[in-house]
Amino acid sequence: MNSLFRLPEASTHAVTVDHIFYLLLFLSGATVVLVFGLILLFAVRYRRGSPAKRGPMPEILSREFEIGWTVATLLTFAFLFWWASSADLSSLAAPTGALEIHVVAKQWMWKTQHPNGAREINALHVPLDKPVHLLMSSQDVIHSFFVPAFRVKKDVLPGRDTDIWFQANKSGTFPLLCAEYCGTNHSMMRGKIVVMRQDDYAKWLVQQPEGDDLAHDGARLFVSQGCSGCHAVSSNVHAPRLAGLYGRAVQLADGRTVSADDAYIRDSILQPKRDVVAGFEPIMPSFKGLLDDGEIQSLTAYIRSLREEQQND
Amino acid sequence: MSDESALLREPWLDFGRQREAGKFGIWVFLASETLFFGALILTYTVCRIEHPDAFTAAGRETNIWYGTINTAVLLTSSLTMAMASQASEASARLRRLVLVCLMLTAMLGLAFIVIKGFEYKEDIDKQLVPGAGFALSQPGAQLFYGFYWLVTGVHAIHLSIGIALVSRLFWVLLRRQLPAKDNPEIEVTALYWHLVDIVWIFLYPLIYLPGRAS
Amino acid sequence: MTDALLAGELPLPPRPDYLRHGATISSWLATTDHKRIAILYAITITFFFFMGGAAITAVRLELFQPNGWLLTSDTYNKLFSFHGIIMVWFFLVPSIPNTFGNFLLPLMIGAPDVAFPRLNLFSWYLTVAAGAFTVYALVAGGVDTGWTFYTPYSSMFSNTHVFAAAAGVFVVGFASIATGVNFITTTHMLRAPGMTWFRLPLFVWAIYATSLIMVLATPVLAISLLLVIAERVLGLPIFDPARGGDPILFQHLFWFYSHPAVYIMVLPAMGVVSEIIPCFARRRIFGYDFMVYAMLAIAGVGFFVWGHHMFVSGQSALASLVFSFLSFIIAVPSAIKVFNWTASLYRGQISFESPMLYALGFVGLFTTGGLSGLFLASIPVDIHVTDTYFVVAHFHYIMVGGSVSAFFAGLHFWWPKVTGKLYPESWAKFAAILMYAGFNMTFLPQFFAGYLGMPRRYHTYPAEFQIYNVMSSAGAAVLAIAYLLPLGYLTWSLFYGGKAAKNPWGATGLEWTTGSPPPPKNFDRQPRVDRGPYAYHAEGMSAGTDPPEMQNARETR
Amino acid sequence: MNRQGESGGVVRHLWARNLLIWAALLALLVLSLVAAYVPMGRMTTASGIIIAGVKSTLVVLLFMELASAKPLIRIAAISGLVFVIAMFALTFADVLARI
Repeated sequence: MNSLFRLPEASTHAVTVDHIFYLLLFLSGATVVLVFGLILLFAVRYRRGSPAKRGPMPEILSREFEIGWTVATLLTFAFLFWWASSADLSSLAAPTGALEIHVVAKQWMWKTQHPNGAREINALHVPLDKPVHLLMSSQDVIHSFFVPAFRVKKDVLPGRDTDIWFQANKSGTFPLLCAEYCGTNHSMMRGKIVVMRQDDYAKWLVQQPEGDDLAHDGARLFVSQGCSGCHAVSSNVHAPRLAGLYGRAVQLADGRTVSADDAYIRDSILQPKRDVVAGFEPIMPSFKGLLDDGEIQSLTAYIRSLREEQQND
Repeated sequence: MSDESALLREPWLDFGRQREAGKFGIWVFLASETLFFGALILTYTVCRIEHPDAFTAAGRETNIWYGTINTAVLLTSSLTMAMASQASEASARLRRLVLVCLMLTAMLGLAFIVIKGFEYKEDIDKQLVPGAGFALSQPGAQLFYGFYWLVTGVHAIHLSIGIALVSRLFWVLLRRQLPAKDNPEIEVTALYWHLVDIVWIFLYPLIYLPGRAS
Repeated sequence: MTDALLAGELPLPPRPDYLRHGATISSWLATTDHKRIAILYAITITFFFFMGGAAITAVRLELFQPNGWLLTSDTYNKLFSFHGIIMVWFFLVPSIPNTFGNFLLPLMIGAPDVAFPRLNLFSWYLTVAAGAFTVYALVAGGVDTGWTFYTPYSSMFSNTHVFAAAAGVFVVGFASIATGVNFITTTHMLRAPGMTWFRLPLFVWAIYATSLIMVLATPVLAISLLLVIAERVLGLPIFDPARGGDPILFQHLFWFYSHPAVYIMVLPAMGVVSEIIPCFARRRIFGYDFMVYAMLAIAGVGFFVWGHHMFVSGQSALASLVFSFLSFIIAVPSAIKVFNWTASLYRGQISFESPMLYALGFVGLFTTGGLSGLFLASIPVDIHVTDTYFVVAHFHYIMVGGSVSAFFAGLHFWWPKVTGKLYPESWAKFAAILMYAGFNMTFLPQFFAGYLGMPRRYHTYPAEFQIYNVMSSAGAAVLAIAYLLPLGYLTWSLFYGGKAAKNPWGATGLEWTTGSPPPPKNFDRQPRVDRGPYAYHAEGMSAGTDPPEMQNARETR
Repeated sequence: MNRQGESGGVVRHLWARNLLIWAALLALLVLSLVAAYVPMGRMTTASGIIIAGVKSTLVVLLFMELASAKPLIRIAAISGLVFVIAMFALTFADVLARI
């Protein structure tokens, strides 16, 4: 499916990366030609006993010459750094309104879950021309989510969330690979990304068996794990309310302000004493060891859904 | 001159040069040790940044008296070690002082290890060994004790090497196999000893002082 | 020491050279002569080189087919891990510093030995003991973490012999530190009268810069492995995510050593090449002082670029930017060196003996490898190609194309000095050309496979990459022959080779002023130095045409 | 030359100098112990580290005689510190900026 020398550019990001790649390729090629050419030229012209002129060295080959090529390489590299880094920075944050999909990696499979709860294993269907934001965590060792056709890759860590986003611009099926060595069947930890037209994706999504909606899962956990005992509106315990929390800036007791994103919610569940909200006592127990990564994702999704209810009110 | 020729080693022609090289060599090695313990302390620092509360709570569980007394013991051993080194440089007539100071240094080092042993015993009784049945519940507290056992263990190994070096030196000098005056081994051993002391000086506030003020 | 004292003043009657000065086993195993220790190292690393080579031969055979026709996944994983661990710590790191460095450093600065001869021997014993640990790990069933020992896989999940392998690497680290301390002190304290810092041959500078890295980076490797061992064996939590640990921290510690370690491997290679090119071009090295500053810059800045191994690891965007910038910066001194070697050929009297062929091969492969490094320094491109065969190709160009080529260059250049024997030159030329060709056949296809998305450490792989793997494996067969050839003809030369003169290449440098092989204390008289290195011709002139004896005017007085 | 008296003077001088340093070290130890019990927020932690820095500076300069050592030795001693600082700084560029 790949041609021998070209990899499909199937995302908006891939186009940017390839531009930098080709410029680097051109510069490297030119340098190779220059260096190898000079070596060959000198090797032939100044071979031992050749009649080429020797004598005193020309004035130009002096310290200025050396400083000259030092500065030239430095400037070239500074330019390359600037270009590559600005491309990196501009694609750092996922655009708002991106489709959020959860990815859980474990030895040796990929589990993905769509916002409506549809689950897939070693596969991911995504709509064309729509940004997709992946929230990823691992249940065991470090894995790496790698889609060559999109030029994206990110390690998937245990105990911490990482994320990437992409916007596919070609429909088709592309390989998904694990790029961080993760044990025996590392090379079998492969899957496919299927890019579909947006209406096809919508159709595909409703055809999926009714998966548990993440947020509904989370709502159940919210009660069964006892979160609601303190955080529910009706509770008597003095605990922060969670409706409308997601995405807001939160004032903390020590004066800092943080944004209530996925990482913050995760931390607050696992290490509640770390970021105490201003005006509250640090009384919440840690849920470390009581909740696995999937459950934390469900709870996070539930808390996120409370934001939407708030907006509807 | 006879002292110097007894101390001269291959490939040196000049004793002063040899001594300088020994001193320079051990300082280069100490720079290496700085990175060794620096990396350990970096590990501690990163974990503490990620779990500040767990670390203060865990630090409170250490026995500050053992820690403080041991710090004083090591500081005193540095005094006797420095005395031995400086006396060997000062005069050939101070051989006896050198010997006494070396012996005191080794004994203070041993005292440190013994006190540390009592402390370990207490820590085990208080279930401060990471793993099942660990005494503290905060996530991250186990990291503190993971670091605690590792770094005090590594330090104790360094100190034991120091004690062995000092004892050997004491024995060699006592039996007059080598002269004490200007003996480069004394200087080199002393520099190593002081480094082990400095490592402990930094470990003291990291291990024993967190969480006392609340 | 009375010998040494006398040697400064009186001419001594001819004595046996260092190889014939004592023939018992203990005269070798208890020797403190840096030249004999160099030979001990040479034998040790040759053993490890072919051991690591055997492991990768099986891997390359396996990769002929995409579906795992020969080995199980576990065996495959253990073989590439073993290859990496052995080649990095038991071949590449000690290769040039501990053999040529040991042999030549005292000779080049006009000293009778290194500063701490017994420490030098101790360091060899540590290397052997460490090698025994690591080989035990293989014999007992292998280790499958890769040479990088990433947590939490290595500390909690792998059920192979991680402890033995990590302990081996831990111990060899101390050998490295001991060697580094020794070389630094030697360079500072034992230079012959008149041998000022800017009269040092570039090889000495390279070994000095390498030693700085060994001393300052290796302890951090020791700590990172100690932490893995503590977590794995003692159950002390450090990186365990379930107990709040941070697996990324391991990567910071590991790469704080392992990136500078790349320069431990390549700086000595640069030193070797900087000796050989002037000799066969009959030219002073172009821009000597820039070469020195470039090496020191590489050694220093090399400590600050480790995070470019971690662009996809989840480290902060700020850290990635800083590390990317510094990685571009460190490419500058490397580029300067390539330009200077090239310029050193200008107006030379170039002859193409086998050491020169290897050295020119080094320049070509190092240039290619270095340029591919630019791709890895720019974040968006690195994100795509990291952990793929592109990276595999890149670091093999630097380490195998660079360091191993230079190792062979040095081996052929100093072989007459070390053994006193001449090897068959036409075989050597053939091997040099074969090695260059075989190397490119093996690793050039891997750039393509990597860019197209073939991840490294894959036992089975998507079928579309097969063509590249077949090309690569075929090249590896050529490369294997090219590595075995010198083993054959160099061994042959030990028994049947002609006797080498003091200075067969007409090279400058103090090592060529003493016998081949040198006497036990290196010089019969204390050398005195009155000029800079590479005086193949007068200052400001181009290539000398004098016969070698005239050019090598740095005779001992 | 009055050897007995001279060496006695030397000994007295050595003890006086080193006991003074030792006393300062112990005083600093007590100070850091006391400071640890005073609630000053982040300054409490900082005080412990700063006092440890002062103590080790005393040991390095006076017990290890770096104050009177040759420049080469001083460079060797400082080089370790420089690279430790670099290691901390660049790791913090990740850890502190991650959140």
